[in-house]
Amino acid sequence: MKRLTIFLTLSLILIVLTAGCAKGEIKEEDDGTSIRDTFIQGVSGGDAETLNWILAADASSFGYAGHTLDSLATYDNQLNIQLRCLAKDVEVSPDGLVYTIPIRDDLKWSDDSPVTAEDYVYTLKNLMFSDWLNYTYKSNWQEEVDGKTVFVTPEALNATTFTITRQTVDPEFVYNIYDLIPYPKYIATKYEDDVEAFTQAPEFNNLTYTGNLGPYRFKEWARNDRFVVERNPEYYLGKDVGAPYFTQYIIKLFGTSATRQAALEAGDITYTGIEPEQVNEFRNLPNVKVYTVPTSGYWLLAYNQRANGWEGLKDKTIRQALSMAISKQMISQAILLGFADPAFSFIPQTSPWYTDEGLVKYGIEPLYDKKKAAEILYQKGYGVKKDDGTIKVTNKDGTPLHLVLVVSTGDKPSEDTIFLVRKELVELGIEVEIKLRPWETLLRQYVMNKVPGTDQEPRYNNGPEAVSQESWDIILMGFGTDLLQPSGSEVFFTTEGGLNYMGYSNPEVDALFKRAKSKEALDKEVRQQIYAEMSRLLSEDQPVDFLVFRRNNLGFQKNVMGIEPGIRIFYNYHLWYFEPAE
Amino acid sequence: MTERLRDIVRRISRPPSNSTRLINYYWQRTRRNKLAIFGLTFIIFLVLLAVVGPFFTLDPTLVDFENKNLPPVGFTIEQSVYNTETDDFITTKVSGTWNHPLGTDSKGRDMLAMLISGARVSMLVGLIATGIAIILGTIIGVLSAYLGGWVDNVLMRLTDIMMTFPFFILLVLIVFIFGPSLVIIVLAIGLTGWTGTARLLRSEALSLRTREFITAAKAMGASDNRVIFRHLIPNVISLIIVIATLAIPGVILAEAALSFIGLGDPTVPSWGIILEAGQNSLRTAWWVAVEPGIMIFLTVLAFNFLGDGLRDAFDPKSNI
Amino acid sequence: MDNVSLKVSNLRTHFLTRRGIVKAVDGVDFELRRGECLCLVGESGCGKTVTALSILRLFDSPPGKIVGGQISYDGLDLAKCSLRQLRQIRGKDIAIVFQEAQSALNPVLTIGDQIIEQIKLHLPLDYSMARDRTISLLSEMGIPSAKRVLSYYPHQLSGGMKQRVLIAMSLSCDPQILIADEPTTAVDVTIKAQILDIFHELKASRQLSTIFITHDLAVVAEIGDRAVIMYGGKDVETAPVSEIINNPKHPYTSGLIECLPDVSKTADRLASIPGTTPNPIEMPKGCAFHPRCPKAMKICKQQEPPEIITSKEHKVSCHLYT
Amino acid sequence: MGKSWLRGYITKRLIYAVIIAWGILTVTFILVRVGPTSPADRYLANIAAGGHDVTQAVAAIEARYGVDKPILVQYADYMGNLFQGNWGWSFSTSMPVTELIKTHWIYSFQLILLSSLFAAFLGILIGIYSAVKQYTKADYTFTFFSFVGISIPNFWLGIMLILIFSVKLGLFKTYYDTTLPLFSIDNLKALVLPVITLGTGMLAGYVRYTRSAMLDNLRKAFVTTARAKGLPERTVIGKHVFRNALLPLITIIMFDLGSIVFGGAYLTEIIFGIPGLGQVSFNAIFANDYPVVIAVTLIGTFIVLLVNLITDITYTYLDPRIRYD
Repeated sequence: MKRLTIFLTLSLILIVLTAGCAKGEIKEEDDGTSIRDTFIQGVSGGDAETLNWILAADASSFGYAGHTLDSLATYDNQLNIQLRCLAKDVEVSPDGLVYTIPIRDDLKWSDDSPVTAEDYVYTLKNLMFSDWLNYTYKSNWQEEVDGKTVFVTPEALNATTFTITRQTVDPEFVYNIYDLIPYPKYIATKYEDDVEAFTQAPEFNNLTYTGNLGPYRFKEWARNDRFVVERNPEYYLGKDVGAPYFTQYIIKLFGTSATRQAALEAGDITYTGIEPEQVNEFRNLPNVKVYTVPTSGYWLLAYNQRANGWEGLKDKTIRQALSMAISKQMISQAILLGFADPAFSFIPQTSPWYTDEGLVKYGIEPLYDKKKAAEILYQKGYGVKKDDGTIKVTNKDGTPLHLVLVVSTGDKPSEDTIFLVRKELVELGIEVEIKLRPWETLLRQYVMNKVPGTDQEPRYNNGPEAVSQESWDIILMGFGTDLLQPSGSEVFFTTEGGLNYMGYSNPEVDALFKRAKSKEALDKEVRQQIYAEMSRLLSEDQPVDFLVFRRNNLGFQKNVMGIEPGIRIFYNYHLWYFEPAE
Repeated sequence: MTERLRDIVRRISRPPSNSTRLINYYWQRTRRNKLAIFGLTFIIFLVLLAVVGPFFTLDPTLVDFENKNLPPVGFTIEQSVYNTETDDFITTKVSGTWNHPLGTDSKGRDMLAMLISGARVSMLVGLIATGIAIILGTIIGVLSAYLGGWVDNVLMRLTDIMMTFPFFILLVLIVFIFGPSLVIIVLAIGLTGWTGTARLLRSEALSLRTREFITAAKAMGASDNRVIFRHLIPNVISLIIVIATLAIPGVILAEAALSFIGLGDPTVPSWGIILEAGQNSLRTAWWVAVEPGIMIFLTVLAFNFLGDGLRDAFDPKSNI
Repeated sequence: MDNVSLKVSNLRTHFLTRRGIVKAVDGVDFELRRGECLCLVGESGCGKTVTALSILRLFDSPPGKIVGGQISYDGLDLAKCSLRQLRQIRGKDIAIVFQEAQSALNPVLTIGDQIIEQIKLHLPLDYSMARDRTISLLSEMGIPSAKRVLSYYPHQLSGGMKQRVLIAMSLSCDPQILIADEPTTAVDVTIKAQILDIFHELKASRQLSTIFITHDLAVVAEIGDRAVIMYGGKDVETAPVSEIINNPKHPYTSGLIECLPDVSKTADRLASIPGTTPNPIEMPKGCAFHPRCPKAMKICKQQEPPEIITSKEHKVSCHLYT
Repeated sequence: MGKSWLRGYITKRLIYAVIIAWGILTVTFILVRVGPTSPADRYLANIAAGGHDVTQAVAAIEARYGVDKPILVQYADYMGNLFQGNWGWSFSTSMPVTELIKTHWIYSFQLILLSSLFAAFLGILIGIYSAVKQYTKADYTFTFFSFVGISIPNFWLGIMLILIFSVKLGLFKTYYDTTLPLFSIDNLKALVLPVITLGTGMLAGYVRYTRSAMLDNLRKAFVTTARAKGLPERTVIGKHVFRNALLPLITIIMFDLGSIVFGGAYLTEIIFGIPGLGQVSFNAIFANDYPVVIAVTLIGTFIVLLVNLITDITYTYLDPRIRYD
């Protein structure tokens, strides 16, 4: 599935885990002694909803189930593909339409029956594509053909091979395939067509079917308390090396991040996320090791280019001027205490598709320049020159310019950021009103829009005429980019994009996103060029002010061995082990 | 607050008159309780602070990221910023300054100014919500007692239902459903907190109703309204004062508890909101959470002291 | 002095209050002889109840305190002995009957419980024996179906019954001395007569020394052997009852007697002593009674009157007789 | 004496309880459904991020929750299921509501039970002592600290306790460990800080109430009677005075029991990570998990009603003067 999740506060803490293993990284150990103890991960922010993951819409649920079920493939810190349930890498036909997927022949369900290609095809066809189940992410498997939305065509060739056939080319579609996890056909058929029975199916809610598909097996899920999985001795990747090396893996829930971090300090848990303020302190603790890793999540200021925003925002020069007045350095230093890198487009430096060349870097020196920003606004008619030569930004008629900044509540750093942004804009002479709204309210009243006077259902993008219920000028939000398939960001930046609530429209950008999903983009060089051009264009156009990519801090007990710090730090977690006590 | 009220009804009964001499008499009685006087002094101080304080402090909304997380005067802490290039920290020692005697928060806002404007919010929440609850409770209780019959029946069954409703669940439910704005919070507390007062005033009014002076007033042809407002209410006023004084700290705590679980109004920094924002950085910037915590604690303490003193003063049995 | 059962000399019990020291009892002397009924008489606030409570130190302390004097009983000074010793005397040797039976009984304990508790405390009896004893005591007090009453709570009994229960309770351990604190005040006339009958019977049947506290001289005349008249925390006159009635020496005693409604005379109104009882915090200087005394002299305002023994059995404190 | 009238009284009260509970159920039902929130709320972002049609997906989720039907139909369905003992399916935790409550009530129960015992026992002892020693230094000290205890926000106290005793001193685990056997010393130890957190406010309250209730009775005539019997002071205070002071105390203790489950206990549960009913109910509110919200509200209601009934019946045994017919 596309990992294009807007990130909520909790996803800053919760790391979605996808189990993985690197071949040839076998640890030299006598396995009898190396399997020991319990790994406890501390999280705060909420429990998962269901282990019946196909029904889930929250990150925690996928994370929980992921301990017992491997996807087809995952990636390491360098974003190289790491095969999981795949026997070989997916083979794409030269025309880019047919994907041949060979799976391992030693995968087993809990009743010892083999996991076959048919299970995957069934999962796609009968579950994900079905009407009765309403799979939330079904559009991952849809394409536009002649103006109609149709599903791709999966087909089992033999017990260990299936194909998926598309009618249009999408070079990045393969990443959806890598994330695929099967449901056991022999159980699922019992509940077919009955969503209530499927929802309440004991096998799916207790993960009793997972066989040797994951490093751990489900043991217990005490709601609001902990999720416990125990070592799966039959794990297909671990058989040879005796992995995994933890007897149990526990996800323990905490009510507050303060108690969660206290638990790590006290040695009660093995791993948890550390807030920026605490990092230095935790780095100096004798028992804790803190890894600082980049993320693909970024903050942005969305400029309202719809009818109910300040009219100046429709002009890219004005947007550039505003972005020029807001210091990314300051946000990084003052609010995230340095745990951030300035963002200029939606593609982070850690992505293989990142190109520095040509990026217009607003918001850092030399393009962090309030004077110049004011000058630009003045030249566009938005400002008056005072006697001392300084410029006060105003509306065109000389009245004070009043902007409404909106941010969702609950995440303190982003609340702090909006105050910093206000400070920057106030220094230009702009009046700024901050509106703090609960997440749901923000979405319903500010983000969702519809054409006034119609009885349209509000959507995130109901076309260029649509406006939100409440008027706004700038919204601070967090977005995420899939490092491997940035083209998913089209929902934000194309005219028709499903999440383009700011009403941005640039035919050039639309064309580039289209090209990224065309046959020519099958050539990686070409795709690289497309993304470079896209980044450059967006960094110049400023549909939103890209602020910073955040860095996360992960605190581990020092005796956890085998960690490879990096953006995908958990990819080989089944090979981690505790250093033997001396 | 109901358990308190039951205690009060057990203990309070008062002479049926409300002359200034009586006020004076009660004042004399209250004055003897040192804790009550401390409470009263603190509350007056707080009200003054809330009313005029903002004219003397910095703008509580003024952010200043250069001076964020400054400790209070007399304290020195280390602040460190991560350097992505070197994977190391640049650490600076920061000391409190008299510009920000109580330090600053993570946005560099002056804690003193925030606490004072927070006092305004918290006191307003306490007073208005209590006011709503008391007025509603008084009206319902007195009407119920005075009109009797089916009105009494309906109102008392409603009171029963409201009393049985798990209070905090109801509060959280309302605030969650209708959104955490200060108006909703105040209304929710006010509209759910009247039951005890209603019960109490009903029984008080019932016992008063049969007293001679009410009968006399009725005999002289006073209208129902007149009897209720000129005779009944003044006679239960001391009871109301005590209930209110003891209810306010409950409201302040309820608001703080709502803030603690993320249902405070983030746009209006009450003490609860400041505390909630600070509690996660307790280890690095303890004062942001400790200071509002102390303010809440002292205020609640002051109201409890005063309420207790008033209760004793109004209690003819107590020997003070 | 074998025939004296209790001797109170110069007893002074003060209460420390916020407004000042209340000298509730301020120098009281009397002796209780074996088998007699001694009445302590005075208006309310004269200190007679506090005197009675002081004997067993039952006043609230703080604020009350015996600041001087002696209470000799059986070789012990009850004013100074340890609480432990006193507790063995309370209820066992000296028992007390309070005026308001309504509040003197614990509302949440059964009658049986409250009496048996005392018997078991002082006498070497087991539960069933104590119970039998209680039943016979209650019957003796004229309580019908005494056995059932054992499981009753006080609120299920009438006022007279409660008073009887209290008397039964006080007699449960065969005390030497019974102190009755206005047992007839809070009850109506018929019950008053019944209770007085009980006291008459007790006097006849038991060798009991009784201190009977009352403000009612009629009652004194009926059951008392000797009487101590108290005013302002002091004993002002002590004499046999007949002497008191027929030959009162102290103007206050005379006043009290004049107040008695005399059925033989047809008076338009009941006489009463003019004035009010003195403020216990600021007692008048000199004789405490002088502001109300019809025969007050100059000296009365300046000096406390000495105790004058007018005859063998008659003492009075008044300047008239110096 | 016989208490034969009690049975009729209890029956009457139970019928009344059912009516009240039905009233509250209906109010809650309407409240959660007329509000602007929807169980689909927290999926909104994810759905949109996936590039899906929000309207269609929201409708699908609401259909899964059964909130797409007219409210009267939902109400009828719900009541029908309820009469068959089916409390519904909790979507936010993926288990039947009854299961959910069955697995979590014990954590709340032990916390509240221990806190109440702790608070009542200590509170009553200190209160009695304070009353007997009225106006002494000890009395003033206890009175002052009881005010402090009443006024301190308990969530705040909990955080402080963890910081001091778990983090700095390392005496206790920073969170409550649910794997400990229920009846074990370790479990008791794990509950020490939560019990102090939840119990302090109650304790302080009980000190105040015990003191004032004792003082109300200490000066009564029957106390002097008891002393006049020669009873030792311990019996006088402990039996005669305390039995009378107990009545108002029982009211308050029982009231706390009824109201604390979804109040103070919840905040304590959050801080110490105790997965009790408080957490269950508030998580359900935040997740718009209606079946759970209604169920816990009903449970709260029944606890209050039951506690009231028990209190009233206890009264008749503690105070023989009370009759309810």
